[in-house]
Amino acid sequence: MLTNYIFIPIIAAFFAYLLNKKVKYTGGIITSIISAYLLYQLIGLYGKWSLIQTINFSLMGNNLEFILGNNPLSWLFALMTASAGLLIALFSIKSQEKYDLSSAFNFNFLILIGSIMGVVLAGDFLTLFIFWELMTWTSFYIISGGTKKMAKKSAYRYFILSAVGAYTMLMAIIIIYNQTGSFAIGEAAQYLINLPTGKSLLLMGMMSLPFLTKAGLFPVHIWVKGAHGNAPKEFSPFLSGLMLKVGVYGLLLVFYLLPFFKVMENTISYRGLPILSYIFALFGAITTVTGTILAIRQEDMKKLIAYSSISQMGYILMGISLATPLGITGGLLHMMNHLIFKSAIFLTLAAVIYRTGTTKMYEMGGLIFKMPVTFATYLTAIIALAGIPPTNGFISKWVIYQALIEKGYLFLALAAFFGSIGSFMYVFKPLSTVFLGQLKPQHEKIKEVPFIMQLPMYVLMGLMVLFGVLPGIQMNIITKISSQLGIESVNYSLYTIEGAFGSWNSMIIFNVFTAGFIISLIIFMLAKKSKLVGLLDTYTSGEYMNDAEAYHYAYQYYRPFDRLFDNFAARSLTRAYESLANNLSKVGNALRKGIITGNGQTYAYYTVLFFVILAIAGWII
Amino acid sequence: MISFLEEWSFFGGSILLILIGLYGVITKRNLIKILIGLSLMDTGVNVLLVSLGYVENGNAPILTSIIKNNSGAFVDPIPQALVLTAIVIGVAILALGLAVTIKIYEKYGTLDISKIRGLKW
Amino acid sequence: MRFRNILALVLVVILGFFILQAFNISPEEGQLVIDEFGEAEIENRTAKLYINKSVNSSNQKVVYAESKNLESGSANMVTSVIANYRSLDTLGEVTVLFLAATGLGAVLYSNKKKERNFIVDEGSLILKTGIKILFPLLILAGAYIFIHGHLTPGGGFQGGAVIATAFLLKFLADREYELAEHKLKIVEVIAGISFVGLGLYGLYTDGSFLSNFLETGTIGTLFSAGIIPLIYVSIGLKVGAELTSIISNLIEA
Amino acid sequence: MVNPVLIIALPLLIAFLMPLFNYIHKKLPAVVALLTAAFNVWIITVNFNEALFNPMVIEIGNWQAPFAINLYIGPLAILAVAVINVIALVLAIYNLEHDYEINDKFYSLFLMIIAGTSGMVMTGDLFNLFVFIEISSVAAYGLTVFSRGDSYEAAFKYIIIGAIGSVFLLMAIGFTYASVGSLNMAQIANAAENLNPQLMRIITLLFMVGIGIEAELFPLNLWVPDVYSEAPTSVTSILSGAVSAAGIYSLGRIFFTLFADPALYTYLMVIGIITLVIGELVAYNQENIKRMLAYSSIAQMGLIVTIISINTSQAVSAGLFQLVNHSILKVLLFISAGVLVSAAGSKKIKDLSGLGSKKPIASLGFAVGAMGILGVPFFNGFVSKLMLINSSLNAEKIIITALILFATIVEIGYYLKVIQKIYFEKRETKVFKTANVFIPVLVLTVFVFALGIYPELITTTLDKAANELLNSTEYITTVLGGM
Repeated sequence: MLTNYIFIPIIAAFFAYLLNKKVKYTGGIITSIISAYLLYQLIGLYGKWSLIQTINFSLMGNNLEFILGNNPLSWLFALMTASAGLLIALFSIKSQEKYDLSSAFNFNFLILIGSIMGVVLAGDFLTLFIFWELMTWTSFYIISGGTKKMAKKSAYRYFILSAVGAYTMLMAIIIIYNQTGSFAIGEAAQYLINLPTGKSLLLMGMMSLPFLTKAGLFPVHIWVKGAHGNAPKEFSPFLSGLMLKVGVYGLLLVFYLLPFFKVMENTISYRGLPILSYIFALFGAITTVTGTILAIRQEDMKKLIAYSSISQMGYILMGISLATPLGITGGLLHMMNHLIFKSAIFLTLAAVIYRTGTTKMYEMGGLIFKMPVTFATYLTAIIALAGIPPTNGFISKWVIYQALIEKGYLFLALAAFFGSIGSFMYVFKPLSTVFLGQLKPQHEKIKEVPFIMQLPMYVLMGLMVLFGVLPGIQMNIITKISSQLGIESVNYSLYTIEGAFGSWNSMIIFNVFTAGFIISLIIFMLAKKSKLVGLLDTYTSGEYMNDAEAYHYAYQYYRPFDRLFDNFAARSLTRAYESLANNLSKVGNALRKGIITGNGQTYAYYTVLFFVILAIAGWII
Repeated sequence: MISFLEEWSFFGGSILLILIGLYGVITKRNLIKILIGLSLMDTGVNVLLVSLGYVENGNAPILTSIIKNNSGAFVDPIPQALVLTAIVIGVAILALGLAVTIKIYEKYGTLDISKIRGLKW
Repeated sequence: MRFRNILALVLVVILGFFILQAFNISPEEGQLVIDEFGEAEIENRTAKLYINKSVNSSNQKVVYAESKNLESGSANMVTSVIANYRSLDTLGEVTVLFLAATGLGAVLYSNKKKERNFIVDEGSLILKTGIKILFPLLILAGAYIFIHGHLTPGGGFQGGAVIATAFLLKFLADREYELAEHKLKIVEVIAGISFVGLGLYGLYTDGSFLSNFLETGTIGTLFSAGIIPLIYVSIGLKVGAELTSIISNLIEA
Repeated sequence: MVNPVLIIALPLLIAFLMPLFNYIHKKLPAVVALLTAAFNVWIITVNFNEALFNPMVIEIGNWQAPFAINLYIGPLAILAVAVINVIALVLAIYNLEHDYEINDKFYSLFLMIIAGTSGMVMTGDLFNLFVFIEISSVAAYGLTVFSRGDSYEAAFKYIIIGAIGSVFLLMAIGFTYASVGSLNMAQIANAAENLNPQLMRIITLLFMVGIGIEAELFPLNLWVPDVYSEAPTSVTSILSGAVSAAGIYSLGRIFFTLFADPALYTYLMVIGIITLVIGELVAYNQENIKRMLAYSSIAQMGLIVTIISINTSQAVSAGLFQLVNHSILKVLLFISAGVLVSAAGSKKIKDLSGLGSKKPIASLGFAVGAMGILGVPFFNGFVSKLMLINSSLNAEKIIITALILFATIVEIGYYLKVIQKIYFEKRETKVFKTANVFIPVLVLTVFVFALGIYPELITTTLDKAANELLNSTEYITTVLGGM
């Protein structure tokens, strides 16, 4: 029963809420149990690709059906959801002990899990839309619950953008429904392929808007920073690791299952690919560059990683919009890997916040010895993020480069390289400022987080290395997906992937790196230890210093680099969107003050005016 | 000219009465004058209704010892009944309006409607 | 503000011009328009049935003091429309009046008893003396008007208004005059429920709300027309009481 | 079968008796009002199926149908009257917790407004419609002032506009009677095609002013924010839930059944769109929560009028569904907002911060209402929104679809601000004691989810009602019988 995957969490949500109100920790425990159960069930579902469940209902005078279906793509996303949910639920049991909205968090989180299941298992657009909305709402509530001041505003922005996208999609869905009498994805694809190219592209463009928004892609990426940075610390990993990927799911749906690429084949081509495909890839590249530049500027570690998410999503979009075997493989691989390492990064940050209570990097330092597990996880994760072997991040990036170069998109490849180099810079910043350097006096008494919070980190660390060495595990499901999407698959074995210009053997690399690691460890052990100096012991020539933090080396870490892009950053898209909203509000105010004067007589005047205008209109018409 | 007056003094006159009332309502500042305007409009519409049911040389629709049976011409009794209802409703609204005016005067100390704008926007 | 007034004038004139068009239409064949003044075609209106008292029967002729057991036995046709054919309207109308009185009470309600704050100008001697004689006569006249509502011009509303006038004069003559509020209430309640009660009794006996469940008798006699006089009595009392309470409330405000 | 005329007669009887009940015990009027409303709901449930499949013509005073006053209770009327009375019942429960100083007067007016609105939707006679409109608006004038303060001003504005409207209405009725010779709606509908088009235009415009005031069309609706923000909560709720619904009903009756002139629908559509846009934009900037809800009501009315004026059966049933939902949700919103306002001691949105944990039921009620209006899946607003979009797209009115969605986004804008304020901010100032609203909120929430999860509950009724509006033939033959 596929409905179970949706409704068990949703029903459990109510119990979690009520129980958590009475007994501490129970909400998190229930969430963990439910996610574990879902995970267990999903593993059993592997291979049952023809499973379909329908629910009949009648609406608007038609007999319709809700369709839920299991296919490799859906299964992968469902699995990712359940596992991410499990890890975060485990983490949140303890980390939320002082959070006063924890009941609401668990309530919303369970519904969110259920609704994502609904989105990915949906076989028709109505089901998809229903759960899409539910997903947006619950995540909105969770983000609003962030403890930071800007949390509400960010959530608000997130929701408005999502809603614009969702309603555009709804309009397209219903236009199709009006013609076909069905919401089913298959029938929609049938219908769209027979439409004139322009119309069908317009419809599909409308459909892809919410997915672009959710995936945080340029030019609708502006919600990402705020939402990720201000969401409750436990939720940021999920938001970045998983929710962005739901957007990717939708894009895959539009690109491959709806005949977006098939329709595009008839349009102008550029370098052997349809121009639209190139444009999407270009959007991906722009997203990557933008995200990278903005990430480097950030002083807040969560916002920094949020921008990093944007830039990584750019990679994924570049991959999947190429529609080549390598491209799709790279995109999907990177997507899975991004889930792993980005969740890991956010979890470690959450652990740091849990202990220190701040997200500003210049207020921290030297936590390496206080929180070693956290540090290790963070280190592995940023290695993966920067795409250094032998972690999983390298492989997926490698495949994407291969795909780009294979097609000869040098500009895009350049953007990808820029993103990669940039990511070295920005991930190093939290590393050096939070974990390295010297301990702040106020953090002397900090301890490592409790074991239940370490557990997810261990798991993620393990996965990063595992998939870095044995990408074949991931390739199993990816080949199934690409055949489902109608794309040829790449040759692979357990630890090799065949690229366009030769193959990748991770086993050799892993051995080399392990050897190198051991050697450098020995050198490090033997070398002389450095001497520690007080961090805020800055020479001020007798001047009184009222902002010691500004002299911390973490403050404006990459200032010279930032200066290059100052103009770029100032011309922010956020401001453009906000001025739109402000103008709307101004019109409203003008109407309010101009028409609704508060004078009862004026209202009587309007009554006469109303009649006269109608009468004159009647004469004219 | 006379026939014109005869024909139009009721329809035209009643509409004119309504218009005068309406003009008063939308231009006079004083709450009481506005209510007077409303009452003029009511009167106008009542006259209009009655004149819509008028039959030339018709009798009042009452059988008496003089007009013994119903075969003669009567004016239409329905508009008259409607007008009776309308009058009472007009009175009711007027009374309520006056009562509210008293309270508004207590609160604002003025009857100028353009100054009574505690609620706006 | 002058511009505003001129604009108002223009608007009102356009409005009037537009409405007056309604009387000035030259219709095509078979189209319905408003009858010209003084030529209302009663034959084509529902009113014809009311005049002939032939809604339920095929009655054609009604003769004063002769016709018996008509469907609506009121000699005053307007009364038969008000209190019989369209009695639901009338119930509604009484309700509106009741609402106005209640609403007025609510508007002017205040916890503390207020001093009468206008300068008391005592009524003149003529008024004071006159009202002593006139008051019972006015009450009597009012009662006469509503009791004979089905025979002569007038009826419950008019009678009620006359009664209220009597009280108004009383108020004018004697500024200290106060009504026994609860007595007024009792009259109000009894009159109100008797109207609805008559209707409900009709529903109970004939299966139709406000149905005329009494014999209608000979047209033109006092005891005729079934429940019409009863309804008119209750309306008369109700209207009298409501208007009086409105007056008293407004005076006390 | 219980005669549905009792729905009108009984509240009137009880209303007349209120002084007596108040004399017996101070709390008795509230209880009696509750019982009356419950009795009305019972009558409706008994008659529901009958009215749905065999429209009833109730003759008043035993007079043969088309010639005197009759009530017509078909699918549309029973739907509207059910909505009105269920809301009245919920509000009667809500009122149990409240003391209005002069209880007998309050409950008299309250019952009268029920009777008036029920009468508006049931009557089959044009002048009778006018009388019932006046009953409900005069009762509303009176009820508005129960919260004192600024409410007198609001009431005065309402009275001016309402009185002008009633004059226009009377003129229209007079012209109709003078040309058709009857006040019976079926006869008028029957004769409408013979009516001179120019005269019909004048009559319909006069009606549009008269009815537009009840149906909250722009610019006849500017009394709405004042009255809604100043009147006591239960009054505001009944105004927005029942009176405006009855207004839309009468609008439909007059412009669809009686004078079905296609040119009118363009007018209505334009007016509806203007109402919608202005309502939403002005609501977006409100600082006063009750005014915000009032403007939102206006916008919803505009939306409903726009959709209905598309004039296809899908669109009309979507519009009616939206109307039902709006009634339920706005009552829920106003009740909850009322509690929040009295808990915060201020109507300003910014003073409501952090009430989510202090007043959980009211806050939940507000959130449910807002999410319903915004059309979250599994809430009733979702289904109606889907139907609205579907019907407007089906009629190839893509601009309307775009407007609906734009309006929803603006709505999201202002409702979310309040939800965030309530739930995600800390409260530093005092919380006042408030009444318990558990049962009303529970009942309305059940309705919200019942209609959202299982819309089949109401779709047959809606389709039949839409059919009744669009096909006046059935209405005419039912009333006129074999004539």
